[in-house]
Amino acid sequence: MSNYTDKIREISERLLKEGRVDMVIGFKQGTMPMMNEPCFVKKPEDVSKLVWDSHCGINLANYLTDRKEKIGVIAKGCDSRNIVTHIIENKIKREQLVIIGVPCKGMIDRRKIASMSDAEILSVAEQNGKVIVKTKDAEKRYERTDLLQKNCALCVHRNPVIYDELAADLVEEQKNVDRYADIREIEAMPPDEKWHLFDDLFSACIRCYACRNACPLCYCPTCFVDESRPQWVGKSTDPIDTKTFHFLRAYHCAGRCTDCGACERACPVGINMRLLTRKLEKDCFESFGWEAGLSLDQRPPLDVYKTNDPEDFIK
Amino acid sequence: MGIEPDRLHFSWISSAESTKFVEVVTGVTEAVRALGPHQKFVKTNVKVA
Amino acid sequence: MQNPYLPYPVRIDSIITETEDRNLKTFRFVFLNPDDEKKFAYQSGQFAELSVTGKGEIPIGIASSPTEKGFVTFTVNKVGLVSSYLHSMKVGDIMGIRGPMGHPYPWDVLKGKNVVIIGGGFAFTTLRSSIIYMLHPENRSKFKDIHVIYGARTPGMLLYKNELAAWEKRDDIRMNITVDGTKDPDWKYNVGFVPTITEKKAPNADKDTYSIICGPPIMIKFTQPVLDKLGYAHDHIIMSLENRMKCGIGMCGRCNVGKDFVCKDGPVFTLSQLETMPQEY
Amino acid sequence: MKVIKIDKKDWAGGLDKASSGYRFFGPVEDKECHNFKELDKGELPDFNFSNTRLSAKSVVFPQTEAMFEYSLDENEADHHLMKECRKNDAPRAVLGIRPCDASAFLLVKRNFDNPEYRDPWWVKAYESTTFAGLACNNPCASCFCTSAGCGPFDEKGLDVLLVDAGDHFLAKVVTEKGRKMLAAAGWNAETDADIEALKKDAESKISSFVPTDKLKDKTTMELYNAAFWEEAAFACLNCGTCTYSCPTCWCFDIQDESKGKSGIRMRNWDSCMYPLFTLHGSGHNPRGTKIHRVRQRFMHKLKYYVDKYGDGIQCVGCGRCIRLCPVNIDIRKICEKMNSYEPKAGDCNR
Repeated sequence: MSNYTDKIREISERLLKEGRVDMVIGFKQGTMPMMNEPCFVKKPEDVSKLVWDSHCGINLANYLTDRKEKIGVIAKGCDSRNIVTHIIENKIKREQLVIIGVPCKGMIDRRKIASMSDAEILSVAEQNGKVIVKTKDAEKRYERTDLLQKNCALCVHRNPVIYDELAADLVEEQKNVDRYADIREIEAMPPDEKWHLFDDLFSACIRCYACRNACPLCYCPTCFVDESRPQWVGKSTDPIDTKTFHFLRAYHCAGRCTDCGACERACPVGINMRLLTRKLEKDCFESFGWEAGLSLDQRPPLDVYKTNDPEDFIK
Repeated sequence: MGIEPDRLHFSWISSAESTKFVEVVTGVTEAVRALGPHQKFVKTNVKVA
Repeated sequence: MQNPYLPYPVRIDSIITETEDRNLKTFRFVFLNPDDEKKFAYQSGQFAELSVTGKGEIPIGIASSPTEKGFVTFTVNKVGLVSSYLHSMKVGDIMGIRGPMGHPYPWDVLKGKNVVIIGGGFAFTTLRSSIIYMLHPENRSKFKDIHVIYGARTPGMLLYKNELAAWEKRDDIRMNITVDGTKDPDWKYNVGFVPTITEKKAPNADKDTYSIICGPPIMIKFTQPVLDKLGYAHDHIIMSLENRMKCGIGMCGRCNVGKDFVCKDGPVFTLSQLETMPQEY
Repeated sequence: MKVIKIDKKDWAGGLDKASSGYRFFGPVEDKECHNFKELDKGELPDFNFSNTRLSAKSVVFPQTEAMFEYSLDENEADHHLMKECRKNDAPRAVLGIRPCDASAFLLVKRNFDNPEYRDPWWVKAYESTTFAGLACNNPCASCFCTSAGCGPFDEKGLDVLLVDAGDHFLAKVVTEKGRKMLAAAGWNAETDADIEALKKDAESKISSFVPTDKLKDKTTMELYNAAFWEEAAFACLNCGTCTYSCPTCWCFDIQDESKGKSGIRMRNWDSCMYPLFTLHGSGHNPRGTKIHRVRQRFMHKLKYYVDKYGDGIQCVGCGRCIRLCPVNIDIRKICEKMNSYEPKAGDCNR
């Protein structure tokens, strides 16, 4: 991974020196194991701040919304797809961006590592496909492929779909991934069982909105949960309001979600809200053959009407 | 979402299709009545401390 | 323990539509329990939370004066959920008021001084309260000259028109009413923005002259240099801030400007105080 | 102060005995983390945790709390009048609260219980609660309690300090309230066991130190105008995780919610991270940008509170905001920046 970092710094320095961008948005080393902090670099001499490793799971498209500068942005496969969506939705202009593509082998699931250890994790490092996890009294090694974030394990677009520079050679895409096994199980449940599943799924939610705010799609100036005239959703921790928030948010992302996993990664209480977003992703794929953010030339399916749109639900 | 399939109906009815309209409305009413009152997205009163 | 969140029940006693755009109404409330009126002892410059059951609360400056007994009045601009609903309510309806809250204008300091009141638009409410208070026969002798500069966009947007006319006729208060512009050929007062009229009509500063200024941010922004030009010291310029509020008693945490809460430590601040605080209002 | 030895085999029995006089709250594991909840009869708190995911503040200050109830039905005599909701003020005890979380209540108390106003719900809940804290034998790497006027064995927010000593607890009686609870449980075996050594050992394990000594020397405007805020705020998502997980954050919102002809006025936690928090009806927002909001949070905790009460920062060093922040904004780093800040000519004004 250190060669990724070197290359990113080299490209960023060049872009800043040549004045092609006003700032580069990337990651800097975090203060906690498995955490990096999104940051900007405006001066060529500061590019040494930038790092790249398996803990860059936050979606940087989130930091582009409505910005006016010329920006160099570091983009994994999912980030690049959200950048495409941002461009289509007029949240940033293609001309403003120099996209530094990072072919990605998946991010590491910090929750999974934390849950495997009773003791506090003090550091996590990588060596030849192995992840070395250190606690106060022990050091354990794991296969990197066993520790991927759930969305990364299912990812079929690891390479950036749009880029101006590349920080490494393209990687091989994962083949024969069954993205929706768990969704099919839920689809098969009777209504009551589904309802109980969602009750349980969202019971820990504290309505902090980290999922919404980490999501590059959630840029509405006033979110529906904040509307007061009329008020759509109650503000309390009532489970109905909580579920309404999650369901509606998922619907707002239908046909736009790239399954970047930022929502789940950001959640302080570990809610698997991707169960909702992936169901809609699956529907969009099955009904319209659509995957979000692959091309600048196509409008998202819920944005267009076609005579062959499926309508078997209409009686 | 846990909502019974029969509780939600979609239909195209032209303003000229009065018979179809009656059929659909009757059908929807019967289907929903058969399911009984909806319990799931109903907020009774806020459960609070 | 007195519950500071519990509103006193009141009945709407009268409603007056003040302005031609019908967005400002003055509500007069009578306390359902006469004892509550005593508990609601206030001074000019304070505000209260108007509580509309089922909708919520809004902080509004008290427009009546402590010298007026038997009722309290508030002039409310229709902007949000609660104020819009309030505008649809009728005489006789029951609601609540909670307060009084915040600090009044510094009446101890103002005693024996010239007072220059500068107001714009619908921010004239607590200034109206102050004028009524100072003009009360028991109080008038406590103050020296009273100047008022009050402006609105048009004659129809002025608040308290009858009272303005009555004050114009008195010789113990110098009124300078102005409008930004008017097509009314009979308009007999000033035309011009508040800062311009202030420059022409406000008295020069001295250590015994204080100004109280309330109005939209743009008016304050342009009036301040005028007062500087006239030589007003910044601790002689008194302002009243507004911020979003919920509790009104310094607990809910949103209305702070620096370490001070607008609700509990304000809303009245001098300009010299404000200069040491972040401009988060 | 007395120290009582509680054999762990007497633990469940004692709690059962005391449960007639107390509602117990304690840490319980749910899904991937521990959190405080009211314990069912016979349910034991689970002390196999470093700290709970969320703080214990909700025991006294629930995320959603009913304040008043009302009727909109004009046929009823008291229609449109607010009536205080009845609350259960029976004595309660929080078991296993960490010293940091307990001392947080003392910081919050200054807000809810002051010479001018007393918040009835917070004050009653607080006063009816006995805090039986559990000393931290193994603090986390992200804990910096000793820098925040607290510590792994800190007693000041507690009525009883429990120390896990293997097959038994050592219970140090801190207040009369604490003594009563121990007595109610029938634990009375006094011991002269020394907990000082354990305390020193735990304190020596704290590896994070954050200087706060110079915060009070700077003016509000110097820090407010400091150049580092843009960079510090960049990554922030403006979610409320830091504030909701924080034991010392108390901001709330008040809302009416009606169903048919009746309803309640309630309060819910709110957060300075949200734009709506300060939005005026006119559309103007005094803290309209992310930089404003991030700065507000840190200035409140590390400057405004320091100046207002003159007794340290509004933080107990529990480290939750650091561990839970999705983008790794670290209060320790910001505090260092503020503490060491020297104003420079050319910093932006306001």
